[in-house]
Amino acid sequence: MIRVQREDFDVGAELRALTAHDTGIGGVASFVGLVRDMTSGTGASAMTLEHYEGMTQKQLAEVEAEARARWELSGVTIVHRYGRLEPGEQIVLVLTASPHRQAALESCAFLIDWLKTRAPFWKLEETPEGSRWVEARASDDAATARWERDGGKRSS
Amino acid sequence: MIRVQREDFDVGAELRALTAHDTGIGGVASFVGLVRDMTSGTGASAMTLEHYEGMTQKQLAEVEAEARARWELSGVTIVHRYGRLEPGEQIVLVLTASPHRQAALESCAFLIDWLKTRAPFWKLEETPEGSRWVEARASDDAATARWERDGGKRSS
Amino acid sequence: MKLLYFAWLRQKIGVETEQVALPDDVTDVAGLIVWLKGRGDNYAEALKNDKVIKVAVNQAYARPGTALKGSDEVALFPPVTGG
Amino acid sequence: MKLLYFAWLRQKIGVETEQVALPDDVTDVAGLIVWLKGRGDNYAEALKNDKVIKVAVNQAYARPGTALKGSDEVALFPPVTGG
Repeated sequence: MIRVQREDFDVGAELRALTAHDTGIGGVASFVGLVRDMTSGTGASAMTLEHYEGMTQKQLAEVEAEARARWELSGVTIVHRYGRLEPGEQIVLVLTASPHRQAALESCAFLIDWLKTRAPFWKLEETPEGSRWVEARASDDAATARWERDGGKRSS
Repeated sequence: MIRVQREDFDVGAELRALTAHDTGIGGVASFVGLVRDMTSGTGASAMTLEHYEGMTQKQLAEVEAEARARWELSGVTIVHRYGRLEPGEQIVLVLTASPHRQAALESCAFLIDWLKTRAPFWKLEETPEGSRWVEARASDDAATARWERDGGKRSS
Repeated sequence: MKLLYFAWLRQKIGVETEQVALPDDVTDVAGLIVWLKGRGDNYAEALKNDKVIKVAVNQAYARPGTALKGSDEVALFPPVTGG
Repeated sequence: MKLLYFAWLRQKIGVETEQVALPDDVTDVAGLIVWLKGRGDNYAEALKNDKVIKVAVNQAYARPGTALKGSDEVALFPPVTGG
């Protein structure tokens, strides 16, 4: 289940919705991304997330299908917010459920690495010096490339 | 924060408690283990989790300290239940918060791998043929050994 | 062709979306970027460092050699920073 | 010495915890297991496959060569299956 929305989400409720009525699930891995206060205590630094709406939905559906082909998954939930967010607010949720622990953990890491480098979102930070577009990080590209090297790998 | 308890837990509430008042956190990884119905739809298979109380607390405190030494962590929550549990019920929760996504994801995987092979818990399954102690799996030992090979590694 | 711009590319060009008629000799993504650079200083400045520009054709990532046709939706944007 | 048994080891021995006085020649974990096997058929049967038995001394994992003293708390159990 994929949602792109302004509203906040409740991790506990999303987890219950994903696992209800499926007692074949042995583990659920999740990742929640939060807005960090980049100004280290000298004042709040909010941000605004812009996105390319149609492409986000299409690309997320494709990467979910890829994760399901690589790992034995019972369910996937991806929620990504857009709009203005304050430090401490939740930005993104990835939940993966599987009969097997490693499949849940690996597919969750795969999906969040992918989101960081391929999902069409851009962060505009508010700083004391004005607003600034966040720059992409080489370490994020490296994290995604890892999964490309492991192309054929499928653990369950 | 480490708890060993009979009672169920709420992942959303644990996550909020872990991240409240710390806007330096960029990501929270989690793993929830659930009781799988091993009888594949032919009837419920509950289990009872026995544990060695004093050792569990002591060992969990040590492995939390090890995770904090290896990765830059803002917070760790581990909750492990004991007693009788039905299929679909939550058994264990690992939550790791960090400024950095990879540190949260890796330390969460490390802790659950460790719990599977070192925490003194034993599962007694109820099956249609009577009760049966669950056997340890070689794949779990392999998952833990992976972290020993990576002994000096610290990502953040 | 429908063009969309995002993040600082949108700000520098000063346009969010526009409908353009491509010259016949612009047949792929690389050609589109060259042509756009000639449309004004705002385009030239925004697309100056074209190595960092990402292009999506019909909402899928494209390469410089990806072919274009008039009915395509083409988006240009900087490296993504979501998640 | 305080001894604790868990899971099927506890069931096979039929004892959850007991207080024992160690003979002087039992000085380490390996020696303790040999001594326990001689205490009755239930112990011999439970500890038969001693390669799989885990031992904790004062709530920390021990090896066959780990030294023992009378005030120790020693637990014997099968491989763990929590998580």
